[in-house]
Amino acid sequence: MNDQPHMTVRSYILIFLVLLALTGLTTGVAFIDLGRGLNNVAALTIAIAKALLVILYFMHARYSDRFTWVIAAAGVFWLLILLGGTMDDLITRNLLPGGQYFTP
Amino acid sequence: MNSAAAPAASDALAARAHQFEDAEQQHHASWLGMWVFLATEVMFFGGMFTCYAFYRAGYPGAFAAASNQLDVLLGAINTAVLIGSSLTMALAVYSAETGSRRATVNFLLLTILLGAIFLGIKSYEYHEKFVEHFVPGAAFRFEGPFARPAEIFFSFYFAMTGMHALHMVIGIGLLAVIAIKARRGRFSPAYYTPVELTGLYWHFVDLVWIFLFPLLYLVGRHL
Amino acid sequence: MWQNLPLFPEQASTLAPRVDALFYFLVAVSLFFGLLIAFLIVYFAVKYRRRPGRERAGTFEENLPLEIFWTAVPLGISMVMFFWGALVYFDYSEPPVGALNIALVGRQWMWKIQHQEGQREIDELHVPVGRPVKLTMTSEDVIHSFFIPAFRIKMDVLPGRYTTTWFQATKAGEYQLFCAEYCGTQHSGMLGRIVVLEPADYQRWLGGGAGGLTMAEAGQNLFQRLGCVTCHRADGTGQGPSLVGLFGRQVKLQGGKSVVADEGYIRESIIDPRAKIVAGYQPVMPLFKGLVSEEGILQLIAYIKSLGQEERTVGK
Amino acid sequence: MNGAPREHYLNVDYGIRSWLFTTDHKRIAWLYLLSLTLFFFIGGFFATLIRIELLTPQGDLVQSETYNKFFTMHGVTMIFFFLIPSIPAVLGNFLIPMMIGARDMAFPRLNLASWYLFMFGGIFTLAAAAAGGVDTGWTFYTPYSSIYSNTHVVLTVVGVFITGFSSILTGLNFIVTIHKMRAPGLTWFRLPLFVWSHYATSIIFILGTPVIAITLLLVGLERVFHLGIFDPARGGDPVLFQHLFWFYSHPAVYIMILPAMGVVSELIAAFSRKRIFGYTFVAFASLAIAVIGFLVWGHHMFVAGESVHSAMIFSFLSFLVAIPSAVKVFNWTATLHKGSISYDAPMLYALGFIGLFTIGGLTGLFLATLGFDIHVHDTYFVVAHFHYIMVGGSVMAYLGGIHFWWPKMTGRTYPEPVARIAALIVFLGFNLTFFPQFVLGYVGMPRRYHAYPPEFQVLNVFSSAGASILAVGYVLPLIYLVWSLRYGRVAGANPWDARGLEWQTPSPPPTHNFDTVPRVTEAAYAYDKEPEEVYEFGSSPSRV
Repeated sequence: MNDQPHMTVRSYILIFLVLLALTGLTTGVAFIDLGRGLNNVAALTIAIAKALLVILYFMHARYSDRFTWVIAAAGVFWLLILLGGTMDDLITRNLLPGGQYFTP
Repeated sequence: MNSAAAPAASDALAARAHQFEDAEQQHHASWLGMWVFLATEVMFFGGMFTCYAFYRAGYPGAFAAASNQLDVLLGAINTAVLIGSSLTMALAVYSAETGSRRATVNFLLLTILLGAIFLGIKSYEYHEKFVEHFVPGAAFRFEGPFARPAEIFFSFYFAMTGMHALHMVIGIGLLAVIAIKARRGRFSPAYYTPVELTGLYWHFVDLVWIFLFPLLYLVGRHL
Repeated sequence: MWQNLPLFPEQASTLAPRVDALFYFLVAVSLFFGLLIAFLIVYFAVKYRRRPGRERAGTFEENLPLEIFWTAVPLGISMVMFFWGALVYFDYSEPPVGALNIALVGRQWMWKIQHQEGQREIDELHVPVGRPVKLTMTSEDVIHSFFIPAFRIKMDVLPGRYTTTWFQATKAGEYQLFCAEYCGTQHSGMLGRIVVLEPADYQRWLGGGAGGLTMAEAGQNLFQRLGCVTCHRADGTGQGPSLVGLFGRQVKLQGGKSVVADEGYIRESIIDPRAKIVAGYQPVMPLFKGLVSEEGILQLIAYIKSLGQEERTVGK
Repeated sequence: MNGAPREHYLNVDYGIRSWLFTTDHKRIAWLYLLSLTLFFFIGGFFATLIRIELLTPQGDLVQSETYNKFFTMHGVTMIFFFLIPSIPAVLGNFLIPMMIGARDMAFPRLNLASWYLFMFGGIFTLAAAAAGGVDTGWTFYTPYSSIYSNTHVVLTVVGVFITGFSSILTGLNFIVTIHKMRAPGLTWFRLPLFVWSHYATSIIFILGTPVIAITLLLVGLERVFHLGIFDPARGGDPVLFQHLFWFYSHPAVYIMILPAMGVVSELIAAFSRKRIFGYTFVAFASLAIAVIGFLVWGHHMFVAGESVHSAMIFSFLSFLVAIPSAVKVFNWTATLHKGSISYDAPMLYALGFIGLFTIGGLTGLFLATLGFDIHVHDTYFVVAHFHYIMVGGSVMAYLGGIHFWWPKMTGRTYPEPVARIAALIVFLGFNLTFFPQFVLGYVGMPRRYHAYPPEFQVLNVFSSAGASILAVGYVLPLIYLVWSLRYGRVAGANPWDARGLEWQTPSPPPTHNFDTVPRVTEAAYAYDKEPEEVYEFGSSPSRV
């Protein structure tokens, strides 16, 4: 697939530095109160950004065929199915069909 | 499909399995096989991440209190070490791709070293938890209001980082085997699939840690 | 011969006829499609059997309208099934307000039942006919499941949590109670009897009880004995919040969230008080896990309910 | 053929080493066939004990502890050690490379490793059974399995954990093989439906199995290290375990049925001598079942304390997953129209499959209906439903497939008359065993009961009577198939004159399957053409 290397040493090191910066960022941001739940969102977004960098550039997904993307996406999507179904049950645990909470 | 010359050259080098038409097909098959395997690993760790998310939503206060007991600095350093090992791994694959044998071996050894450092820091953290009675089970002590849910946090802390560390140990074993083979010149620009697949595996283990670090260490630090 | 070959369970609750109607509809649809497929297979198998002059098959390979037809029709029918099933499920899952509230504790291989008036029963439940009965259930060990075939109701009894189910008996008599979730060695021995009495007989049965304390009174004694009264003073001057009118009210917690004070909240606050701390109070309440039994907690809840329950209509 | 017997994959090498260290997908299929048959009869043995126990209301055969171990071992052995690997590991392994014109699987050594993992897990589970058994039910519900049961839960859980990886490796092998190693000209829509259904099954192998691996591992850890992950007394939630367990275990029932559907598609086409009606719809129905199958697990927990909101969502999605199965049944039936049908034993199994699978599928709709599931959840109605799918569906198709491809695997034909009788016995015995259980369930007999109220006895006696007929029906094939190995008529390359690529090479096939690389020019099931028009065996010899 990748007949001649797409990535040069320089670009690897660049990605490495960006990843380090993002690690520092996520650690720093964690100590600042961003209000209602935004901390979790920030931590997750940065983690996803780092993950994408590693997948695309270090794992050469960017230069491989579409079916590799399908496999990677399937793994993530199925995890979301598991997460979604389980958390949906937890969140709506004492919700009546009409949307009010159980009160006997 | 690359030129006809390449497969002939690689035929000689690679122990091309008889069931494949040519080396290109075998390489791509191994590449797909590895990615499918990594999808199973995503679901394997995914089970634990689901449990973690479930209990964190159930006990937000307890998970924040328990997470604050972890040492963020060590966590951050470990993340940096692991990202560094990802870099050296990628450079190892790059050197194998460009045919510089010595660079491949050196980067592989560097990756093993960084992995070992990570495990060293991790075992020091585990020792710390042992000393502070945070190991779940009979000896678990946790002052403050959240003793019960905190034990669940630490159960998953050990389960997830333990499983991750186990995958690191397997990774280091793989790297050692590949490094020996590389030193014996078994790889060439036309056939370096084992190095590439080990790289994929190693980057996946780094990926898991990229999510573990914020989920375990950075919970409720801002409170 | 036929009296011990039951083909239909007894209909003894308001839910039973509705579930049976749904069942007959499902059976009718299944019979139709099952027989259709069986008939077609046999018919084609005979008509197109391989015989001299029919060694080769004709062509019949593709027909988009037919495919769409037999995707849409099953989809339509299953949506009817889903919708009808959901309607029955809504009534099953929402106990009517003002139902007779009975506390049930399941433990490995017996059912312990407490009536509000104080009667306690093991593996038996006396209820009046014609009145809705709500069961608040929990387990002391593993998961059990409260199943009365004649009433068509079943609900798992989970440890560490309350689950509720309800029924309204329509026929006096005795009905079998099963445990339907595998719970160990004597799972098949964890049986019980539901005795449905005419209202007059029920009152006589209630009166005939040992004249013990009602659950609320028993709860009050526990409230004193465990020392709750020292902190939870009625006028709110104690270290703990006043519990008057607590039941069913929104409670603001530390950290801004607010929760409805239902039975589950009160049980959790007794077992592990620091899990949810009311805003403006210190987490000083000791853990009562292990100090008070499941029945005791249900009695405390009955007592707290009796402390002037704000009338909360359930959004009807 | 000069005097020396033609060399093929069975006589190319002899001795235990040639079997235990083979990487030939056909020999690995045989290894699986023998071990699966062993596990099938172990599971069947426990089933017989259960049926004998239930003859009397008070259960006179054994104590309740022993009965609980019987149904647990019946469940664990049959599901994890027979049904899940049955068709993929035996027929899939043997046929998929041949059907797509390849010499072997993409990763032959992984294929052998898959069998070793399967046996290694099996040894653990049999050791647990020998040491005293496990009594948690095949579902291992916590907190009973993690705290209250004092039987060999950890040993069994480790066994199932290890065998899970055998499924993962098989799935991985299938996906890569089907993608990368199809013969020239064999596009996706020319593939036999057998390959499509195994591709869909592999998606479930890959994305479902790891979740049960981690779940059972957590239960094992909780038991060994006394953690409180699923223990409500220490903050855990048993319903979370059920979510994780059923996330795999519902798609697992599609792992059991999809390969069976693939086999039936092949049998219906072969014995009607006609293309499957609506080929693309049947192919995509397999994929739809595999994908939507992952969204419906909550219908196992309608009364388990699941929220009303998610119960409704799972009920709705459960009806959607039933549609592709219905489409398949309609398409099979339509295939018979204008066919040229013969009633050989495999066809009897296939037609039996369609009938019984239809009943199984329709009763699945009963259980997906919220209002009715409350009444029949955890009763014998559920037992009857899943036996109609697993035994009426998957085992019937497995037997049909074994009979259909037996000549290709062994070079011998089985005795047709006794095979047809055996198929009828299986069909009759099966219905007598499990149809009464629908009534038992509706009348309210709960599952996993060692003793039951006397009014249920008559139906249970019918069921036990049926079970004995079914047992006879299953023993017969074992006898005459083994008999046919030595005395069966020698089968040519294509005894059924079928159009599958696997029939265009001698039987038993040579180790490398095809002497020259085949080129495919027609879609599957081209019964209106001669094999020569469909497959061109080119000049370039397939490299050995």
